[in-house]
Formats: sequence, C-alpha cells, structure tokens
Amino acid sequence: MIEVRKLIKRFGMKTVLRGVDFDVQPGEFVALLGPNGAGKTTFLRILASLSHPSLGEIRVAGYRLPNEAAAVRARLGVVSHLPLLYGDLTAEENLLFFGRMYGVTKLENRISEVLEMVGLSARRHDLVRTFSRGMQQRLAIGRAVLHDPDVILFDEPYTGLDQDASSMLDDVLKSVAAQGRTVVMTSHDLVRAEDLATRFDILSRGIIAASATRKELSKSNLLSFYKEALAG
Amino acid sequence: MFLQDAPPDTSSYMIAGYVVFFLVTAIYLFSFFVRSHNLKQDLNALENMKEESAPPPAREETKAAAPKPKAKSTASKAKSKPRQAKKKVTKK
Amino acid sequence: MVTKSARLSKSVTERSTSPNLFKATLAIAWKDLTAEYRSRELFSAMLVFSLLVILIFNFALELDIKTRQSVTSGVIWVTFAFAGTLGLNRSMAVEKDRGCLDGLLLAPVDRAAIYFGKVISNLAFMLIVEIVVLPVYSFLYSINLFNPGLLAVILLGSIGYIAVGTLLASMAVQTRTRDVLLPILLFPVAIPVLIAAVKASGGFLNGDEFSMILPWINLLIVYDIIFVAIAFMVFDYVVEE
Amino acid sequence: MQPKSTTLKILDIVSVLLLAVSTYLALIYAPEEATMGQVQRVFYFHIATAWVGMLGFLAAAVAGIVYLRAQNPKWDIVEVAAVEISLVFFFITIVLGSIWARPVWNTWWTWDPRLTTAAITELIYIAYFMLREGIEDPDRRARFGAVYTLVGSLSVPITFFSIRLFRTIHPVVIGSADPSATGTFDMTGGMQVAFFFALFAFTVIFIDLFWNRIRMGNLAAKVEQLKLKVMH
Repeated sequence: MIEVRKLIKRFGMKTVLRGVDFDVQPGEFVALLGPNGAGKTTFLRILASLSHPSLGEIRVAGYRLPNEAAAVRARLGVVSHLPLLYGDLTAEENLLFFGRMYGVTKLENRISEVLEMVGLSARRHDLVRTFSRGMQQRLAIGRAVLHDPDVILFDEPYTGLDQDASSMLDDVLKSVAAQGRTVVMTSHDLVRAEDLATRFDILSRGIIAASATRKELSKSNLLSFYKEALAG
Repeated sequence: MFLQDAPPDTSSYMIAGYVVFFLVTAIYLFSFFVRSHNLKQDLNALENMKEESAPPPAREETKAAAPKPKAKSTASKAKSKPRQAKKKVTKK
Repeated sequence: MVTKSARLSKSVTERSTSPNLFKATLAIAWKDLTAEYRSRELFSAMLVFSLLVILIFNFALELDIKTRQSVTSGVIWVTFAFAGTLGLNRSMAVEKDRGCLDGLLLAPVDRAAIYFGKVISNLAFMLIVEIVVLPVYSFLYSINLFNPGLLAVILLGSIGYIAVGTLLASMAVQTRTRDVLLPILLFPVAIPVLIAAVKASGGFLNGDEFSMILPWINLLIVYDIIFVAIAFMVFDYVVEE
Repeated sequence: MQPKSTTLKILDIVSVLLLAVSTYLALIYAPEEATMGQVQRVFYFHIATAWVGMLGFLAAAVAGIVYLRAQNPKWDIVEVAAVEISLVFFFITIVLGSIWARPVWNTWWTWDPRLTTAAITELIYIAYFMLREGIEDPDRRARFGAVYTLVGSLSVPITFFSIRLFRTIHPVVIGSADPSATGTFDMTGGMQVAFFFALFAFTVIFIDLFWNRIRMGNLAAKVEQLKLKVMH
C-alpha cells in the first residue's frame, strides 16, 4: 500500500531524511516513533504529498509521488495536530466543503454516517469554533475518512488532548482501523501506540533505525526496543 | 536660454552626473570586495575547523562519533548570511 | 459513546471522483463567503477602513465643488486599493494561521482551483465594500456615481488588482514580515491598474466621449488577462513546498 | 573555491579599459551639443546604464523562469546577481536622468514615461530583495524570488505604456522622434561614435560584473554548506 525507497529530503543544505526505506501492507497500523527533529513530520508531509521529496521513490495507494499526486490525494486522509477545520463554519458545513473538494458522491448521508462514527451527530449545526480540542480532533478524523480513503496518516493526533478526549480518540482510531484501512501514525505516546499499532518503526537521525511487528515485540516491551534503536 | 549664440554653460551638471556615476560604481565595487573578502575569510576559517574536527587519516566523513567541535566558529565576522548591500534610493 | 459503526464495505460508498476545477473553485469561494458571513470580521474591517480613508481625504483635500469633481476617481481608487490590501492580507492569513492551507492542498484538486477560489472570494469582499462605499461617497459629496461605465471600470480594475494581489498575498503571508510586505510587493506592480482605473473612472465621471476612455479600458483588460494567466501558471510554486 | 579563471581576469582588465575609453569619448571626443551645452554628455552614460539595467532585469526574469522549471539553485544565484547589478545601474540611470533634466527642463523630476517607469522598476526590485529577506528556507526564497521577478518584469512594459498613455514630454532621440518634446537633438558623427561605444563598453562591463557576482554567489553558497557541516 505504501512503498518508500531511499527517500532523501533536504531543506537548503540541511538533510533531514537521509535515505528512508519504508513498506506498509494494506490494513497494517504502523506507529512511527522517534525523538523530535528526527524528521517524522517531514516524512509524513512527503507521504501526504504536501512536500516534494528531494530524492527517492514513493508509491502511496498504488500511485507515484509527486507525479500522480492528485490520484494519491483522492485515496489519502490526513489528521495532524492542527485540526485543519474552519472555526466559522458548522461541523456539517466543514464536511460539506471537504466533501465537495474530494468529490464525494451521496455527500448528505455520508456526512451523517461520519458524524455518527465520531460521535458528533448532536453537534452537527454548531460552529466548530465552539468545539473542545478533543471534539475538533474527532471531527478532523471524520473529515479524513469522509472520502473513504485507503490510507490514513495521523501526525501526533494526541497532542494537547486531555485524558478522556484521548480515550475517546482511541475508540475512533480503533473503529477506523477496524474498517481495514492502512494507517501510519506518528506519536510521542509509546503507551497509546503500543495498544493500537500492529507494527512499530523507529525514525531517528533521518533514517528508519529499527522496525518490529507486535509479535516480534511480545518478549521485550516497546520502551526498551525504542531505547535500543535510538542508541544504535 | 537660446539668446546667447554660445551654448549655455551647463558643464557643472555634466560634472555632477559623472561624479555620481563614478561614486555609486565605486561604492558598489567596494561593497562587492568587502563581501567577497569576508566570504573568503569565512571559508578559510571553516576549512581549518573542518581539518581540526576530523584529523583521522580517512579523509571522508567517518561514521566514528567524531567529537563535535565545541569551539564557537572562530571566523572573525562569521555573518550568518552575507548582508546584501542595500541600495538606498536617494531621490532628490 | 461511539456506536458500533456499520462495517463500511468499500462498495457502499462509490469511489469518490476527483471534482473538476470549476466545482472545487466554487466550493472554496462558498467556504470563504460563508465563513466571512458568520464572522464579518474581514468585511467590517475593510468597510470602516474605507470610510475613514474617505474622511481623511475630505479634510486633506478640502476643495471647492469643481476640483472635487476631478479628484473623486483618485480618492475612491486609493480607498479601494488600501481596503483591498487589508482584505487580501486577512483572507490569506486566516488560511495560513490555522494550517488550513494544508487542508486545501490535500484535496485532489488542481492548485489553480485554490487560486481562483481565493480570487473570487477576495473579489467578492472588495466589491461588497465598493457597493457600500460608493453610495456613501456620493451622499457625502453629492456626486452621482451611478453611471454604468464607472461601475464597469471599477469591476475591471478590481479584478486586475485582486488577481495580482491574491498571488502576492499568498507569498507575503509565508514570509516573516507578512502584511507589511504585501503593499510593498503589490503597489509597484499594480500601478498600471490604478492609473488606468483612475483615468477611465474620471473619464466616465466627467462624461468624456467613449473613444477617449477606450484605450484605458483596453489596457485594463490586457492587464487582467496577462496577470490572471501568469498567476494561474505560477501559483503551484507559491503554495507547494 | 578555484581561483579566478584567466578569462575572467582578462575580462576585468578589458572592462576597466573600455570604461576609460568610453569616458574619454563621452567627455572629450564627442562634440559639444549646441543648444544644451556640456550636460548633454551625461546622455551617453545615462542611456548605457539604462540599457544594462534592462538587460540585467531581463536576465533575472529568464533565470527565474529557468529556476521554476528546474529548481536548480544555481539559477537562483544567477537571478540575484542580475537583479543586484541592475539595481545599481538603474539607480545611476535615474539620477543621471534627473541631473540632465535639471538644466534642460529646469525641474529635477518629471513624471514622464521613461523616468517614472525606471523609478517604479527600481522600487519593484527593492521589494524583490525585501521579499527575499523575509524568508528563511532557501528553496522557498528562491521560488518566491523567481515568481516575483516574473511578475515584476511583466509589469514594467505595461507600466511604461500606461504612463506614456498618461502623457509624455521625454525627448525621444532615436526612433519616433516627437519634435514637440524639448531637449531633442540630432546625433552628429562624433556623438554617435561615443554613444554606440558606450553601449558596447557597458555591455562588456555588465557581463564582467555579472560573472564575478555569480562566482561570489557560489562562494556564499559553499560557505553556507560548510557552516552547516561543521556546526552540526
């Protein structure tokens, strides 16, 4: 579903990604972990076709980036720590807008379905400005799945969420994963990542330092695996 | 202006014109040399620093955790970016 | 809390088709206008600003009736230019600050749709301000501003100004100095529009015959076409990373 | 940084010589103009610097277009070099123009098409440098610079026509001479020699400056790269 070969990204002279190889099969839920500045967000932005790679081969949902970007974007949903929603529009209007931008057919009941899924049907006609951080994040997930994408990218979705908002977000993430979509999530929160993801990749100093599936990890816990990879 | 037969004496303006030309050109060339001089200085300073921080025989960047050069860059005026000589447009 | 969502098999929701340029442009324009209708923050700022500028001109150019006649087109166009800059800055800043620009870039739609969507909404804001300012101006100075030629010139001039302004605003908003930079970038490039618009508006106000005004209108049209085309071609480079 | 190539050294010397010769021609060799007197001699350098300025802005626009297509930083350096040199030359053109205007039209400044367009062009490219100063990321700075030179260089001709349409009193020496404009004069043999020689000399001087400035741009890029490598 996602194939990345020798991805290099330079900002001016600074090389942020030094040759990343990354493969994700359909339906996998990969947690991408790593310290700040390791290039997690940059990597995700390249996968999301928001940033051009300097060098390297990338295929998402079967299409090459950056040439077939439009095709990739139609099959890709992105949730970042910024909600990417318009505060002056109601929940429904936000979904209406993004639905039109993605050319979603039968938009009306698709919106009801999605609002139902993220538990915001009651707040359908309220301005997003009045939503709590947690509710905005769930609506953002609603927006990300509106056009029924094959791949969803989460960039630090738990940032700034309190306890119960995070647990609500867990349920939504579980239901998204349950729909057989492929998910890549970057996060600082090892605990959350541990019970959600099926595979853990560690990105440090611009390359994938280590990768292990949930089964391989059964012996040692995620924290020691994480520390080991960083030390390496 | 056209009364006298000899052409009007406007040489003072001519002199002013050419003075302006040579002055502005000189200023630009001067700023040009200052900038390239500084750059050359930065270059040498950085190249020495590179020698100091990576003395092992292998010339290219070795994976060994070479000690990070703690010394602040010693280049005399290591400007982060060469200041563009700003052209002040002084219109009379 | 989250009801067990029905298993959304892929067949239920047909594969979404990427929308054509036109639909996406309208969607963006609709979004901007609805959001602005809700908050009205941009529109009120532009309106109050314009009225203040007219007030200042009134005292600055304290003139008798006759000269005021010729200065009108200059005053209204300076007012529109400044209000337009204010509007352009705000509308692009709103997009950038909440990261919503990424939201637009994620849509499987040509970047030109974003540009045209923004041009339409910015143009709409400017026209609304103009529609309010003109009657106020004609009320204050008892000059009849309702001749069709003048309104056509105002439309043409605004299109050119906004077409270049939107492109430059999307660049200015991504720099450190932000809204200070937009006027500096925009005014020297927008001079042909301002000259042509002022002369053409003046021509219509003084009732010169059409052949005198035509060259200015042609110039406006040429300017609009060239800069919409250029902005359309280079907009990708301004928003893409 | 390899030392200055010999051809460049030769070009430097040739430029200085050409400047000296064209100064001699303009100040001494060319006959004195009957109606305006000595100030007319400013004309040779006024037109030569204007010609070089326009040449530079054109080169910058072309470099901008090439950069946008190829995203190769080399063209960005060429563009900055061209704009910088043209800014200096165009500034001189404007000042010489107004010095010449003082005795002939007895005002320092006249709002006629060429002088005004020159001033506006100068403002456009000062805005160009202010735009570049406001951006950190080198790639974005280069892209925005290229876009603005394109927009700027397109607006110059239109600005010129709109002002000419506005009104014109600038003497047209070559091409469609407008007899009514005061200050026109016919170029006798001697003047033509000085005139065309100045044009040729300044073109060579421009190329020399341009080449040197590009070398300096490359040097600056190299220092920047080394700085990043050593500092990390």
